[in-house]
Amino acid sequence: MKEIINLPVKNVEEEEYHINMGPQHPSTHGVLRLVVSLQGEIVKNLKPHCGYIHRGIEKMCEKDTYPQIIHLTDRMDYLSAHINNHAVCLLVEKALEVEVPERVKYIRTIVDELNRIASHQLWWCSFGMDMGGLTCFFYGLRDREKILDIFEESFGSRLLHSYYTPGGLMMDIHPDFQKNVKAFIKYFRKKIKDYDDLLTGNVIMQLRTKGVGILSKEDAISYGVTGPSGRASGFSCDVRKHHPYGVYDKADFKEILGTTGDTFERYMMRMHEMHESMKIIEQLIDNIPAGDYTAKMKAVLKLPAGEYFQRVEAARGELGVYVVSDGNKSPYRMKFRSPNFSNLSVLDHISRGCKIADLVAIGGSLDYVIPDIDR
Amino acid sequence: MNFSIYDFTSFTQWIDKFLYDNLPAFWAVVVEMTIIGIVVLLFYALVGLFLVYAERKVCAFMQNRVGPNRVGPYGFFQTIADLFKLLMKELVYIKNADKLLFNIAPFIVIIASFMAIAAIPFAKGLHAIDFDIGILYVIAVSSMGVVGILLAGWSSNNKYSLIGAMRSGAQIVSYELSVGLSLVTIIILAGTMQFSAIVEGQANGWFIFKGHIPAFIAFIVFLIASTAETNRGPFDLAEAESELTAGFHTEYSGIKFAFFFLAEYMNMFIVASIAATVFLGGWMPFHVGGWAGFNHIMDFIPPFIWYIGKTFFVIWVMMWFKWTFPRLRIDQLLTLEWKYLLPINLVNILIMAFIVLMGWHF
Amino acid sequence: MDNAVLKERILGLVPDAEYQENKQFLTFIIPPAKMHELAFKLKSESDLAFDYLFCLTGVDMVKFLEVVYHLESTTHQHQLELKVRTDDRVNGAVDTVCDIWRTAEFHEREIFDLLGIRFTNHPDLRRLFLEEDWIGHPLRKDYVDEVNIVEL
Amino acid sequence: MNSFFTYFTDIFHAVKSLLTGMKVTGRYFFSPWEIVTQQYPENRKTLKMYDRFKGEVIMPHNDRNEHRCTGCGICETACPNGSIEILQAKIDMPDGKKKRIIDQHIYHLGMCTFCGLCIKACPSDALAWGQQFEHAVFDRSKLTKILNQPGSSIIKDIVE
Repeated sequence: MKEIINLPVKNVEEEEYHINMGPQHPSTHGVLRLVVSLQGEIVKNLKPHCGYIHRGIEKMCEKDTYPQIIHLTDRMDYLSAHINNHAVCLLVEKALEVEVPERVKYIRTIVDELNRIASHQLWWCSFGMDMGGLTCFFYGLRDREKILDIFEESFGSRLLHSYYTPGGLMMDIHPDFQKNVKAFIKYFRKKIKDYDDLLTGNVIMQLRTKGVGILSKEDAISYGVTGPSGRASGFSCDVRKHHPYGVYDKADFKEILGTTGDTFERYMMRMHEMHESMKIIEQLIDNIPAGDYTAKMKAVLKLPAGEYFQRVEAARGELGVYVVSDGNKSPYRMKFRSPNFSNLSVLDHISRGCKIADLVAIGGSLDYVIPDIDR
Repeated sequence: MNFSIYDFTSFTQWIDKFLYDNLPAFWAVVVEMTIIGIVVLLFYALVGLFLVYAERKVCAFMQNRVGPNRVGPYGFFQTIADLFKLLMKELVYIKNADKLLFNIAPFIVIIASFMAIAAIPFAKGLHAIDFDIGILYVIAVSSMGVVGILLAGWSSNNKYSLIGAMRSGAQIVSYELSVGLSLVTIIILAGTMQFSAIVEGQANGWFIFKGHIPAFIAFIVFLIASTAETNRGPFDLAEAESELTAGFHTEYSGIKFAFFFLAEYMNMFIVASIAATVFLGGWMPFHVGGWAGFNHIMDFIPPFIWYIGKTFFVIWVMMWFKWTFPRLRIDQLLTLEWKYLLPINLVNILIMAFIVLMGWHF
Repeated sequence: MDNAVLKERILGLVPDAEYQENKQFLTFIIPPAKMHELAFKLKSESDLAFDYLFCLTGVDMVKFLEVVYHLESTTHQHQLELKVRTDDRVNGAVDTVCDIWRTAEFHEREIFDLLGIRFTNHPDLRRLFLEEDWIGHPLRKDYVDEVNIVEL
Repeated sequence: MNSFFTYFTDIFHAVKSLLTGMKVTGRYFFSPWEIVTQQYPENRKTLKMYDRFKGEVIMPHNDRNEHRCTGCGICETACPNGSIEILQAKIDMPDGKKKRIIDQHIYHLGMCTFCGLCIKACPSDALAWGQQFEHAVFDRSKLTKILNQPGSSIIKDIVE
């Protein structure tokens, strides 16, 4: 009898078990593996395991010349390929002290914003799908297709463009570019109402996202969560405002800051940002000055020895490029401070104590792109 | 025999009489059951295949797509091709799974929906059994399916499956209440639980119109609750492909997966039939009081068409739900049932009882 | 706070910090032992308030390994670059700053993984991208891998 | 009492928001002319890619089977992935000198990232983008192409 009484009483309520979300899981948007400790449906903690798509881009850059690096940055955050390229181009231009023509600056800014809208559209698709509303996926892709068509007409490809080169652009924009962009803005202003009707206003979606995964402003800054996710917490981190590049200083747009920092706020930030991007494009599209599409560049680009840093606002947050040059035609060390990498690190912190369904919603609202995390 | 497409009673009675005249009683029953079995099986397979096709087409049109269009005209034979694919697929056996329960589970799910179909009247005189407690029987039998889902989730030895099965259990147990109570509202109005009598009671007007607002509320509640009971979106928490990959049927493959798949669509068909029978007048045509000519034209359409049309309308509404709404979370799902649907339902029954008591219904 | 004042302020905090000429940022090389203390002061003192670590990276300079911190203050909008160097290529270690800036946790794991710089007091110093049994640190200049690195 | 009313207003707003969503999908269900999908293999005949579409790298030849490639190898060095290999040959010129010309311009389509650096770098405009995009083959070796056609020669007016 004694032994039975002395048996340790195992509290079933407190028992934890682990599941592997990923590497092949529908809601991790790629090959990310999250080891989630669960108690029933409640997430106790999670550990991200990265590296399933690590290609060593930073190492590859050490062998490539600066124009060649462009095609690698395309493949980091493939949804905002232009913006990644912009960072490298700006860095090289800054190091070489090259002044690019105004036309190039205008085109780059417009294309960046188009790319941002396309990226947010895809985020909206996948967020809707994470929430279980599969129809969102098709509406978002339908409208993204219009942007990709514009891209294809001008740059020849739909996803990975390699359009910017250090010093300018690969080729001039297509003669129909301005007309098509204006047509797209008119079209998308109509269609974005569908987005609001279908998902934003939906009571199920609001119930599932409001008050879920709250990230305070202090934590957002400390974790380095930037982009729409950071701004939802009230962290003013828009590089376009604080360290303007391109012609963002000539455009009139608002940096919208959230207050609550929950999943719904992160959702709303991106919806607002699509409107702001359209505003920027509308202001610039008619004012593209005539001129050359590239500055005069040397055949072989050699950055003076030293170190350079360039920050741009990618669709998911702040992208930093850090280069240590030893005066050769390829960088000595190239580091990409990718927004998704920092945004992922906060996932464990904000998803503790929520349910599996919430974890999926939070992951969707942080909008991570795995190749950008792994690089 | 005078056979007509408006009344199958004489037809079924003729078969019955023919069998009993020519065979001993025992064999007559056996042959009769076999015929019914084969007919139900065929019907089941046809409706299942058609519903899969319909779902794919409906969701495609809602999503600005064309949907399946490769096999046959407008892709009509796509599901048949899929069926052959599923039949030929390897059945994967899971290590450390409870083999017996793992294999039984899909059958339990599919048998539950088979049994429910027996009591549903497709047209006048066209039903396998006409119980006097038909509604009770259908509710009882259709809720057996959850046992299969629970077993499937548990025996798969997969954590995703287990979470899915547990969610499904909690969900079906609670939504069963709302389904039952919303039907009780109509039972009060109809005064019977026999399907044929319920349909006959709607000869002079469907219950959804006869019962004023309470009947309409009961219809809405029934639609929501039955969508939840069939594990369909926005209540598809048991599968929840973005959270649990495929939920309780993660580990199933080939024809066993097809059983779950088919059962889901048949359950949808069954609840839609019940909704059509109880609320929308079953095989009764649509009549407007005073419009004799219009009513005559409506009478001309065979009852079977009326029944199928109404059922498919309800199914279409359920598909519309699925392809519009995001998924609920498990706690919100239970909140919806216990804090909204159940109290509304109870008040609704009281009002309905009061209306019937005072004789205010049509 | 402009760079000249900031320079005096940093030198006041760490007198043996070495100022380095840099066009873009105010740059200091900090002795490894003083880094954590300085980091804590940079974050907590209200006139500095460097609360945002926007980049943390490691560089293999062959002679030494270097950890580079890029800091920004979200209140005062001033920026700072700090460098910490270690000569030891095998056991070179730097104090972690992930208790001060949480984002450093992942970045330090990445640096440990790819450059092999250890961070003392780090809560979870494991390889981040590569497998646990990977030999070597790929971003080092002396890393050789004849299988995976294709020379063109 | 207040919470009693919010209970009902909540239900009202919830139902309203759900109906707004259903209106969107319902509208698209009944407007099949808004379908956006392309019927790909069927529309092959009418499918026209944009002029600048980057399908593959080609070397345009004129009708006398002449191309503009001098075999200088700049594209080979410009390519970040090593997807271009130039094999040179030496021929004897009439004046007794030896001249390097292109023997084979090998293009590994499977390694190409379509960055366009080779086309940009080419000093004699010998390379261009092709419109072909159906690259699927059963054997990887078929993706290695020789861009200069057999028996082709360089256009006379190109000077190195």
